[in-house]
Amino acid sequence: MHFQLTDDQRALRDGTRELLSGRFGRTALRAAVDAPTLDRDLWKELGEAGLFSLGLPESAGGVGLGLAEAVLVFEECGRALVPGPLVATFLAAGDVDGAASGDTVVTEVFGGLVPWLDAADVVRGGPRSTSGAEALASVDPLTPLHKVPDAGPTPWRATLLYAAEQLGSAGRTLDMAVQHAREREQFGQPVGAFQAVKHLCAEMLVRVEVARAAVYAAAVTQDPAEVAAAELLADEAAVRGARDCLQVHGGMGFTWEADVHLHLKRAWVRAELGGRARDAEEVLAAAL
Amino acid sequence: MHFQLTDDQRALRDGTRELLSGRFGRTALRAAVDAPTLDRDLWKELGEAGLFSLGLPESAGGVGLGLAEAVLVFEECGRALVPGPLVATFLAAGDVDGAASGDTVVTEVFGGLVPWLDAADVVRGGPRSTSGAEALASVDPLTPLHKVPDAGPTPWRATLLYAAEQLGSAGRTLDMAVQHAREREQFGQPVGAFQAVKHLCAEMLVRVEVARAAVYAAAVTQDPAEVAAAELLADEAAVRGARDCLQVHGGMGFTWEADVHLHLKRAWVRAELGGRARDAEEVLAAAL
Amino acid sequence: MDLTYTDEEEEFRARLREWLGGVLPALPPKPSPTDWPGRRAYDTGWQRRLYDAGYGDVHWDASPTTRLIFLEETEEAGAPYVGANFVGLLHAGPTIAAEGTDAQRARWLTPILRGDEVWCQGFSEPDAGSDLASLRTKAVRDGDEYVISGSKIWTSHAEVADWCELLVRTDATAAKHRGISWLAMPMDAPGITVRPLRTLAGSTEFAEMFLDEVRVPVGNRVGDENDGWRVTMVTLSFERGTAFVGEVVACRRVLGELAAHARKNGRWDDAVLRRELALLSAEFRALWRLTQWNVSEAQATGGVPGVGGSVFKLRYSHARQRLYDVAAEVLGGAGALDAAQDWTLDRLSSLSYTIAAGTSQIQRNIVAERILGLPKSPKGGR
Amino acid sequence: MDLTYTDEEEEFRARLREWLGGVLPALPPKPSPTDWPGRRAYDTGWQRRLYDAGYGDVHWDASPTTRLIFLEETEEAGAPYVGANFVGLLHAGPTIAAEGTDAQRARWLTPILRGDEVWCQGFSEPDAGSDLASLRTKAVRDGDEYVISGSKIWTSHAEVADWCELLVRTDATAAKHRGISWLAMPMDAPGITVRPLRTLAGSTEFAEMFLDEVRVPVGNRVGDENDGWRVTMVTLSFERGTAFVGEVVACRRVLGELAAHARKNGRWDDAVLRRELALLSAEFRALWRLTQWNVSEAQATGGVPGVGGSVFKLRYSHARQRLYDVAAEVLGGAGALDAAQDWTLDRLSSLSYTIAAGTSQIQRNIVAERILGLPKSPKGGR
Repeated sequence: MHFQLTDDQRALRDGTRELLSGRFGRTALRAAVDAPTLDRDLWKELGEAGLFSLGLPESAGGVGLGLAEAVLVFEECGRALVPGPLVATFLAAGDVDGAASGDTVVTEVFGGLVPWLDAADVVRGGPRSTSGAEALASVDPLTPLHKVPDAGPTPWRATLLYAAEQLGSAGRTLDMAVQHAREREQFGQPVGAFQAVKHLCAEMLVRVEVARAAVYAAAVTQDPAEVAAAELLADEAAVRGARDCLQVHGGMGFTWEADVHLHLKRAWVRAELGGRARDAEEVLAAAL
Repeated sequence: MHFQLTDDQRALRDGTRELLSGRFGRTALRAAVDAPTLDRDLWKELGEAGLFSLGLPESAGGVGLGLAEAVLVFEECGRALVPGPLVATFLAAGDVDGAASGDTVVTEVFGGLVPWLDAADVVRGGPRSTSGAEALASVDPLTPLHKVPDAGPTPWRATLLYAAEQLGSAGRTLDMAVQHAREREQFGQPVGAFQAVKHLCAEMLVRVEVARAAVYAAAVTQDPAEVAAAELLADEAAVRGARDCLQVHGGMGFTWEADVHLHLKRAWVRAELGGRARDAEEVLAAAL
Repeated sequence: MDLTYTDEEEEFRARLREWLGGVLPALPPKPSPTDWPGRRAYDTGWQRRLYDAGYGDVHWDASPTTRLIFLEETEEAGAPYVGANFVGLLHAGPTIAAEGTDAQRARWLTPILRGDEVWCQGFSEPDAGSDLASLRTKAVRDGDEYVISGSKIWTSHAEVADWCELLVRTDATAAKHRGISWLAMPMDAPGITVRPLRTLAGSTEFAEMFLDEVRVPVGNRVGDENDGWRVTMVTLSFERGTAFVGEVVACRRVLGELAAHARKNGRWDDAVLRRELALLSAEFRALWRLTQWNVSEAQATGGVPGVGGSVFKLRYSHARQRLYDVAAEVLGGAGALDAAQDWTLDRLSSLSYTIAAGTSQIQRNIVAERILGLPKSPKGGR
Repeated sequence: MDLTYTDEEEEFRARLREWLGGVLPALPPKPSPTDWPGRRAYDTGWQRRLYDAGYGDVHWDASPTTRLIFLEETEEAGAPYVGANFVGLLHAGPTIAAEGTDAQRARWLTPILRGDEVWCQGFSEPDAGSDLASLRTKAVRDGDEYVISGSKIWTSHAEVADWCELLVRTDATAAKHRGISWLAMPMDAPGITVRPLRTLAGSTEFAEMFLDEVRVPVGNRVGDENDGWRVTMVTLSFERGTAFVGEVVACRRVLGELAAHARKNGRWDDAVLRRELALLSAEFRALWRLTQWNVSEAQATGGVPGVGGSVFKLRYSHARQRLYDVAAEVLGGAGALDAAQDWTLDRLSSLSYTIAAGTSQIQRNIVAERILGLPKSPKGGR
């Protein structure tokens, strides 16, 4: 047993983070918010970097990595709030031409919702035709949504990858909260010196670390109950993390300019796309 | 509308508190813990003070007061942790000879449980005979319990009076926590100067005040949904109040010598006797 | 403990209800949220109607119970909110009434009550945050004028206000609470720039305000120079007693709507969700009773509310957030993510409740120190 | 990220499991909780069996993963707990091993591993509480002895211990962390009075210890004079990595029993309760994985655990309390109030988890300051 990242995994995570911070840093993120169309150049670059193909065997142009590696990469995408139907395209790699390379944008129906329908080349899952899909005024400025009547359960691999994104987002809002708490002064000292703020941040970290153990373990074991646990804990870490981050930021956290709302809204979206909480709870209950 | 205590109500509350602190102060409480038998002298004195009869018309030897006054008196009993089947005896006054005066000790079956069965002269509610009642190793040293198979719902007046006791207990554990926080020094200052302790105490107060509004209003309106709300909020205030009080006390709160566990255990007992939380929730849901 | 209303109060309620029944259907349509002149006209028009019908001063002169009834009835009838009149009616007006000179009262009060003039609030500053008293907007005396420079934030209705109640630092050397003054600043004075501030809900009901050597007559100062903090605190606490009456009534209505919606879409059968709704029902029932308790107390003590407002705000702000989280569960799936749903926007705006007007952390300090008498932390322990 | 065990580890597990299967049925019956000599004999007898079978030093010499397997298997097999050997095996022993002289190691270590000598811990004091370093038990040098007076609290097994690892103040003038020394005190020294301390669960597994001019040879000091705080901290953090392995395994077993019980008594049909059980299942699954994560990290860094122990303890102590609250719900009514139920006693004892060995408040400070690097509060802000 060695339940730690290998050197290769560490390098993959660091490389992904570096790629994304260069290619989709804060300026790009805010530009995407102002003009929320799918950036196909970025998509192609992600494909070239192997983001969609990493699970494919080398014979199919991939690198033959497993779900554990996918989870690390999706965690980074969650941190960076990369927009687009990443999960669906990843899952389509190998099945849909061009998905692995980033040439084809694939979306999928998850829980009666279709993210990025208009931008996608291929739609999978759900009803045969999405011609009756109804556009939603999506709460998340970075995720256009349509709804379709048919709402099958989300496939477990998608659940796991969304959980990985939630984990990344939770880690990022923790970092944002801590940075703000170190820098912002009130009553003559950094707000992070106040025990109330300190303890909010400490509980955020605890939620992140617990969710991390659950998500990584689910990727390794691929056990349905472990996936369900990962989903619930990662959703909680992301949603409550964003809210606590907002609270630590005070009034500034309530502005459109602060990034924290982007994390919260996306966390809400992922929580729906990743599968219903009640279903995950019943999976866990049944396994008891 | 004047949703405040009248002068008479204030006098009743203060008088009851004075009576109980004289007659059942800390020394008497700890003596009762060491020898948990029902003190019939105390019972008689409570009867003489009008505790059981206050709701009866003057023609029946009472003072013709209402449930609002009863709630104030039971709140004080909860503060002082007065042992014995107070609720059952109060509800029996007028129906059972000697209950009003404190000469007869009456208990009642609530939720399949009978408090103080061996000490009682009369048992009401539940199955015809309590000969099959099974003694329980009661978690509360001040409430002997038997269980009987038949578990009808607790009558709403009993629910309300137990909620009033819970409210009193919550108020008392708040006072205990605040006193400890003012006096106990750690790291060179009173622990109450630490924000974490301060905020625990503040939330305790908030729960007490919210429960108080609910309990008093339920006594005035006698509306089933308001009684259900009072039950839930008072149970929460008492149980969480005792636990937070324990936390504020640190290790000393974990000892038998500290009174805090007596409040917690009694709060657990009252929560069961006062009616099932799930039933109260369904009453509230149905009223929506 | 009496929850029935007096005959007089019931008559007031009946009269008001009847009047509302007559006047509301005749109101013009609600303007769009981004139409600031339209919103001003709508809100001040409503205030003028209230004034003409004798309800204009209900926030000032009526007893707390009467005010409670007024707020309960107008909310239940779906009457317009106080809107653009908020600062004038509930902050600046009461401050001027309590602390102003006769001339100041004569100049400013009636226009507020008649809906002729709109006020905005210039208290918060970007660098001050929760530590309001550390504000830095500077006012330098020049003859019989103050010359003011600095910036303010979270100013509602700044675009259409006639006046701004402004807190400025008139003595930079004094302790932070001691060098502040309260001024009435005309919003057409040169040097004022207003820039809308977008919230996370996408709305722009707040603004930033930049002041560049704005000149305000010394005669516009209410209260003594450097006494502005006390002047302000009187008003802020004055407003607490009944501040949330309408909102609690509204939350109870929303809760009923949620239950109806859940019964229709089948989520009602989910016992976990039903439980959440039940607990919220207990919560808002109790908060309504707590409101009546606080109002009765204010009535008994002559209108001076205690720190009970902090207790209420602490619990209410979290309950409101839970309410709209549960709303998202009731809507479920697509509905929970649909920004076209009112409940989604309310969910977003509820996020400010644990921050605005004193964060929950600050409220807990207040409750612990002022009600429970726990020791003030030394510098660093707040 | 590898959750499979090496062949070597699997062999260790299989061998251990087989040995446990043989030895456990032959154990004497468990003594009553109040029979202290009986408990000592039972616990040390078990340690002697472990020692003879080659498992005596698993807490010291084995790799973190081997220790994890040992704790997992013994818990699952229902083997005795470390019990009276706790302080010797997990606190005093490792301290002496790391900081003692050759002579000290020779004198004290083997008797611990063989179950010949029992140690207790004299760290906590009534007036110190969370601020352990403010301890006041005084040791005055008199020739080659220390003369010790003061009182200790929360001392387990004091009634039957041979030795006490004692923290004393040897320099009253130094800063509080700088004047402390670590001593091995023989429990038969004159001047020691042990008084059982009753917990809220009614049990007496802890004691108070009063020291009245107890004389201890200077040669019993481990580490330098006044360096006892550092000596102690090394051991305390050493123990954190795998401290809760057995408990997490036990909690998962209890959770399964709760589900089985709920299925039998019908409460399983209550969706709200089923949800609570499901969330606890997610919780303890994750805590088990977090344990494996921490153990793997300790293995990689040579056995030095980080502050990750605080993260684990924070979450685990609250999860354990929730577990037994839910147990009360599963039992329901009379069952929830029945002190004859193991789950009721476990519920009571779980209340100490957020307090003992550093309150949750202290743990949050540690996490915030040492992991997140948030500023240390000035005096008053802790």
